[in-house]
Amino acid sequence: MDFSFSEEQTLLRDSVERFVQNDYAFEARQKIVRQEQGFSSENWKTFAELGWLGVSFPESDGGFGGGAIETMLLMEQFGRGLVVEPYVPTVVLAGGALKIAGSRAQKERWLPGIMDGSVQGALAYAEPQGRFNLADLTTTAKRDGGSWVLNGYKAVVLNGPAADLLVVSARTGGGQRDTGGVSLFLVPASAAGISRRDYPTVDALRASEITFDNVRLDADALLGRQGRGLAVLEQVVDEGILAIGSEAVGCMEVLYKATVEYCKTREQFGQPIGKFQVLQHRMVDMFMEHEQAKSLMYMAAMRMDEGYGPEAQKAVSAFKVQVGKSGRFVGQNAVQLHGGMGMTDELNIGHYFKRLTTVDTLFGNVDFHLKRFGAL
Amino acid sequence: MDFSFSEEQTLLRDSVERFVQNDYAFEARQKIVRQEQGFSSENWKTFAELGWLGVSFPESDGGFGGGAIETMLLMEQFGRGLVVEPYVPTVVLAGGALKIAGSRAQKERWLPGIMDGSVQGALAYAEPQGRFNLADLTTTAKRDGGSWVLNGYKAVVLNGPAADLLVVSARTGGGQRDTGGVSLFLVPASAAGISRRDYPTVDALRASEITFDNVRLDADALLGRQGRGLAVLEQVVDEGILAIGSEAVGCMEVLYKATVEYCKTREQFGQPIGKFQVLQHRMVDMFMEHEQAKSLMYMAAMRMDEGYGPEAQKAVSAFKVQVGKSGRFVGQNAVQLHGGMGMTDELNIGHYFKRLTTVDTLFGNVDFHLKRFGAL
Amino acid sequence: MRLELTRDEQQFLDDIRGFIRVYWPQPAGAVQAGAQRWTRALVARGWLVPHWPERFGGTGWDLVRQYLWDRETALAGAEVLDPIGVDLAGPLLCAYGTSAQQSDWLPAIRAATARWCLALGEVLGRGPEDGEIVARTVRGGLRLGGVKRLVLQAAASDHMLCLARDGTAAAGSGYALVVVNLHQPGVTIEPVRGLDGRHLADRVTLEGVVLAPQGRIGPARGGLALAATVVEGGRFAFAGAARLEVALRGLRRLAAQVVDGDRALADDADFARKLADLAQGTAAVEALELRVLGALQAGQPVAALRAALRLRTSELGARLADLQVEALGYYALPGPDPVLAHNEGTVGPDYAFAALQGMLAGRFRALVEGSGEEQKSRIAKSVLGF
Amino acid sequence: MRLELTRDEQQFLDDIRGFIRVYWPQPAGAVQAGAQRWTRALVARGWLVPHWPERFGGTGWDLVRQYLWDRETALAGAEVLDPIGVDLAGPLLCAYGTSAQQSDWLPAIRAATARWCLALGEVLGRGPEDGEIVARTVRGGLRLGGVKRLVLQAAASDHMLCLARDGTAAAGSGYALVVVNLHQPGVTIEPVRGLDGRHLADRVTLEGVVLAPQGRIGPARGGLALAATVVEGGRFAFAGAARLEVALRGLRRLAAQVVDGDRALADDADFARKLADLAQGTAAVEALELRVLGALQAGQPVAALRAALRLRTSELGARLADLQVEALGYYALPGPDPVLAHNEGTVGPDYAFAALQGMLAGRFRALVEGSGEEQKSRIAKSVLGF
Repeated sequence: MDFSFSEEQTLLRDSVERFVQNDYAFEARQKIVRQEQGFSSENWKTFAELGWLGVSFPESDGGFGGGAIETMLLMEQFGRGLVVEPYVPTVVLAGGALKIAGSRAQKERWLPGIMDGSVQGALAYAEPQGRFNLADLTTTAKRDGGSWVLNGYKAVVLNGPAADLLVVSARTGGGQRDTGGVSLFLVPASAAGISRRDYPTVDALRASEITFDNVRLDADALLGRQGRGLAVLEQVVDEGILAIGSEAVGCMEVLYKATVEYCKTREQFGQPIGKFQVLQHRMVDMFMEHEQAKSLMYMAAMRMDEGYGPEAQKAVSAFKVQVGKSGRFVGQNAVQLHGGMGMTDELNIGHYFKRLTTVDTLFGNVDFHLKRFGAL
Repeated sequence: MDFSFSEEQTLLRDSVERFVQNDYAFEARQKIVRQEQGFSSENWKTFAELGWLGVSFPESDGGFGGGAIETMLLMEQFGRGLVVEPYVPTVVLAGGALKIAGSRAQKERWLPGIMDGSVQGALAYAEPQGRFNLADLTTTAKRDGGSWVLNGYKAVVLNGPAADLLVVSARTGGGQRDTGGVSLFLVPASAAGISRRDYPTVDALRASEITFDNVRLDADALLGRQGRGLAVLEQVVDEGILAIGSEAVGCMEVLYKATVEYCKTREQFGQPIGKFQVLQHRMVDMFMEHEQAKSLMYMAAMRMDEGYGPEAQKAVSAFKVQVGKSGRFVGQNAVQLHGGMGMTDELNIGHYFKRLTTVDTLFGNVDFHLKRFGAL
Repeated sequence: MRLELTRDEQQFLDDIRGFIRVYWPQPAGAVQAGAQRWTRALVARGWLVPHWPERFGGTGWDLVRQYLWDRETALAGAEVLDPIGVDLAGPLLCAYGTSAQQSDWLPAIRAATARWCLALGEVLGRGPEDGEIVARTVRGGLRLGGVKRLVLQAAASDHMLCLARDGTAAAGSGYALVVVNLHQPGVTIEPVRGLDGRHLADRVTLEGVVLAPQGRIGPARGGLALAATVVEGGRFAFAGAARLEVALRGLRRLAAQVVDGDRALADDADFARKLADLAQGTAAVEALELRVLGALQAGQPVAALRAALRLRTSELGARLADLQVEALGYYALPGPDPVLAHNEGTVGPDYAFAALQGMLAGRFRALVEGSGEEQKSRIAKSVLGF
Repeated sequence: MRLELTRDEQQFLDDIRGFIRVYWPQPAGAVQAGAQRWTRALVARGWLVPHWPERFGGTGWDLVRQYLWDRETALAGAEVLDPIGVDLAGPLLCAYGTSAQQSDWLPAIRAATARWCLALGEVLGRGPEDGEIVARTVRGGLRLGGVKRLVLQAAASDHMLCLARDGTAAAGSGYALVVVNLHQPGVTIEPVRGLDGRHLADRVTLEGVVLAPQGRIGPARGGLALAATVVEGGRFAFAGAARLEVALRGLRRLAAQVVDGDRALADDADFARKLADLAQGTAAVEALELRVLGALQAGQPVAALRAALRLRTSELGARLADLQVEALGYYALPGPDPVLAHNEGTVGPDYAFAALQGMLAGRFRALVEGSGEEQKSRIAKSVLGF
């Protein structure tokens, strides 16, 4: 048992922290999200140059050999800056799926581009009728001679507008909600038969509704084994949860500290509003929520690095439950203690609150993960 | 719409309030509960003399023609004094069952005794396997010639030790949890084949586990129509809920006021502990919980008096949910704000807390009634 | 004690239901358009200001009728154009205005020809971000300066009711309650965008604005107490439970539409419990409202019950709005689109984006209505005697 | 960062598990009897006070080993006879005692031949009902008088560690930390019954009790700060999560036994959710404990994490105990029976009455450990800088 970070890990965290502090002020971020693309290509180039896009890939694949802990450290800092660049869709989700299940050829085709920043990715997994059940799929892939034909609809695909590579879950067998019969496919976004409806999300990211209409794919588009895609998808999503959960922990830290600062300095009728004991205790609660989420974040990352299995799944669900609860508590109270201004577009506070709201939903909310945790 | 009490109602409430204030100090009450019988026969005689035992029976049955509102007013005051005399089992439950479903002959046999104080009653309805489901019965009554033969086991029968008359639910048909096939019986406690295990409850009342072993009953022991007893039982239990809920509202009033008083007067390090803003706000929460419970109490009583049906059932369940939640909150916080002494046998506070805990359980807890409320 | 209506009360209820059905038809279009038609109908019928004293145009309805009116209009979702004028400024002027003020302003409110907005954050425990108006005596008259950062509906209003602090008084004291004509020189009104990217409120800036001679209501330094009266002690509208019921109905409809695997979300045990819990809370609010009605009938004080009601109502409202968002799942994510020029409308089921907007609007309203802490401190003082 | 144990750590874990299996066998009898046997075994093995400095008899285990020891013994439910002496008084004496005090008292704790109790309510934000000991100088020596109303285990103890206020000092100041020999004249110990009707704690009354010359620990007026150190800064026992896990296991067993219609209560959706919620909370407590361990390893401050841990642990413990009672349904009602002479034992399933007792005991422990408010005020000051 040892809970210290390696020197490399500390260096990584420090470098991301520096970037966020120096190059990602709230005003700069707001300028970025008001552009059509919704993220900065320049920043993305910087991420590639600093090696962040390759940090979680094995050295054998050309990466730096990091794991869940590295992703966690990076995402926590991203959360503090409300970084909108699509690290999670591209590196953690699309890249993660390749890392887990890709053949040598598939990896060689896509990973270098992901790591050098030239390829954007997305995971198209959710469907309107499925809520949070990864296995509930009406999208189908059928063999037709040497190729696959994909038909269906995917909802709220984050980074859909920019993605070059879509990792798509589809049924190759089984009933609509069976755990077997799910397969994953690597789909170039430029393939014929794909149509997109792009839009911004409430937290200023970009997403798409995507329709697949007889999209014809080569045989090597199949990622991993046919009909066994659900296990891969689950693992990728759990890595995604660790990533966005860590981001949320960063958000909470900013919010509780900003609230403390605000309450210490702003006066009402001649005394700082932080003098009120009930408000102090509320902020202590916010502090405690952040600490609990952070502690479960470490647990989840360590379990994921120990090897993927029920222990890791359980730790991830426990973490996600906490992120949902704590995020809601910290977000709502930060907004409330900042008064009406917390609800305006001008102040950063409300934007952190919105991000915490969407993180609660992504990959399954509190109810969903509490049930999963209880059943594991 | 009119929310004022009649003159008779005001007089009733005032007379009960006076009794509790003058003749039911906490020490006197504690003396009573330490006796074997667990309640005072003298007090019971007073109740009869003051007409309280007949207040909720129709004038045609020799009562005073009151209804749910009268029971509510009386029980709320009883709650303030933690009165242990078995008003609910005898008058509200056993008496209530007779009032609703009794034949003229049955009423003539039992009601005068209940009203003049010479007869004690109890409702034997709960069974260990049934939790809060009134229809879940393994106790059976079988016809044998002109009589009934009763077999089974009833749990936690309040006032069991003193009861002369037991109103017992039993299956005369149907499966273990069917809504049809439930019948009620009037069983003299002295009948052959009844054995009791008596005990005090945590809140200092008396109860019994009762076994019926081939208890032979006359044909006229059947109360109401054969196989249709569940509707009667539900109504009786809803009247019981209104009664013990009102009692709980009285308990909460005492607790929140005593806590405010305590916090105003007791000093810690030279200042009254009530100076602390968080404690003040906690007490405001206690006050609000009491007010909500009280408001729903009025609603439930008015609905019950309008006529028994789904509206009344819904109002009673809404009230019971509130009593459970508010009672827990007020009780726990009263104990906590009184410090360790709230947990001792010496101070009255903890005894109110215990009563609120058992009221939450009796006739179905928060979960049970929230489901019933949602389904109605 | 009885809930049943008398025959006369029942007749009244039938009448107002008929009126509402005609002038606020259920499947109403845009609320703003509906509000105009509705307000005109109320003016014509003489029902815009039923709760005002009769000599100023009130209807003289008794409390039960006022209760029924409030509840039925809230259940229908009917909204007048200028609730601030009708419910707050009007009654305030009736009670504390000079007869000159009354004849200057009341007719226009009653006729729905002038609109009012409100900036009394000082009495609501709102933070300093709310801003402050300061009054200075210049050449015999009062000049107002300062900013109010979040004023609802200011851009659509003619008058603003706010507190002005005497520039020579100590911080937190010396407030006068004043009426500012928003159409005069020195008044700047700029929109403030909310978290949903849409118009949330306005920033009102005053620079050297002349206060009209009859612009002050009540005593020179008694503004804070008077404003508190407006906010706390104004007429009680029996609308909270009805609004919650309407929102709950909407949430139920939503949960019945959202698919969760092989069933509707409404059939999920967790979600069903949350719905039942909110419905029970709403029942408690309705019961509290009837207690207030009873207390008013009996001439008893209602401040504590009102405060309790307000706290519970806004708590439940916030939870309801949160649940709307929760119910949507992934379709809570699509946002408004000021960026992608080629898009039309929002994405996902048509009920989706409205939910987040509702959630944010609800939270904002709760903030504008004052913090729970402030209200609890007030109850601790006035009811518990701390 | 890794959770895996090294080979040595794994070996240690196997060793202590073996030891525990032998001396605290799972299906243990009465806890009190078990505690005696267990304590004797620990004395013999030299493991009663592993966390003391080695020169006073500690084992010199590193933090991971201390963690494993705490956790495993807590999981087994093993209890020493005198936890106050071992965990609080002992370490206090090691750090702040004079060498005379150390040689007077430490050996007896180590050998489990003397027992200690504690009455430091003053630092725990306990109400005034806790009582107070006042010291007066009489003929050159100090005489103690006063009452401590709720002292756990006083009747079974030899020494009481408490605060004595200088009678000439102002209220709330002038405290000395003192050790009172409970076997001397002037000491009266009476039992206090709890809500379950059983022995809860003791009332300790001192009248003209002579304080031994070496009876004071630390400076004459520095008792309050020193006591706070004992309570707040004493050794951290990694036992909270394990205790919650044990209680949760018990609750799960209970819920599986309780019949609810055609299934077990554990299969009811509402109850299952509550169980999962508690398990998730317990996971958070375990994660927080590991953070504390990590911070201690790195030499970082842990006060804030400890405070958070304590709050969460006692919150969850209280909820767990409440759920035990809730699970029982009607069988939560049968009480203890000091009244009905002809009865034997309690009524209902044998797990029933224990649950209410557990609930009450848990609440009492939480009260004795200090109010959540006090701890939050402390965090607000020390961590948030208010």
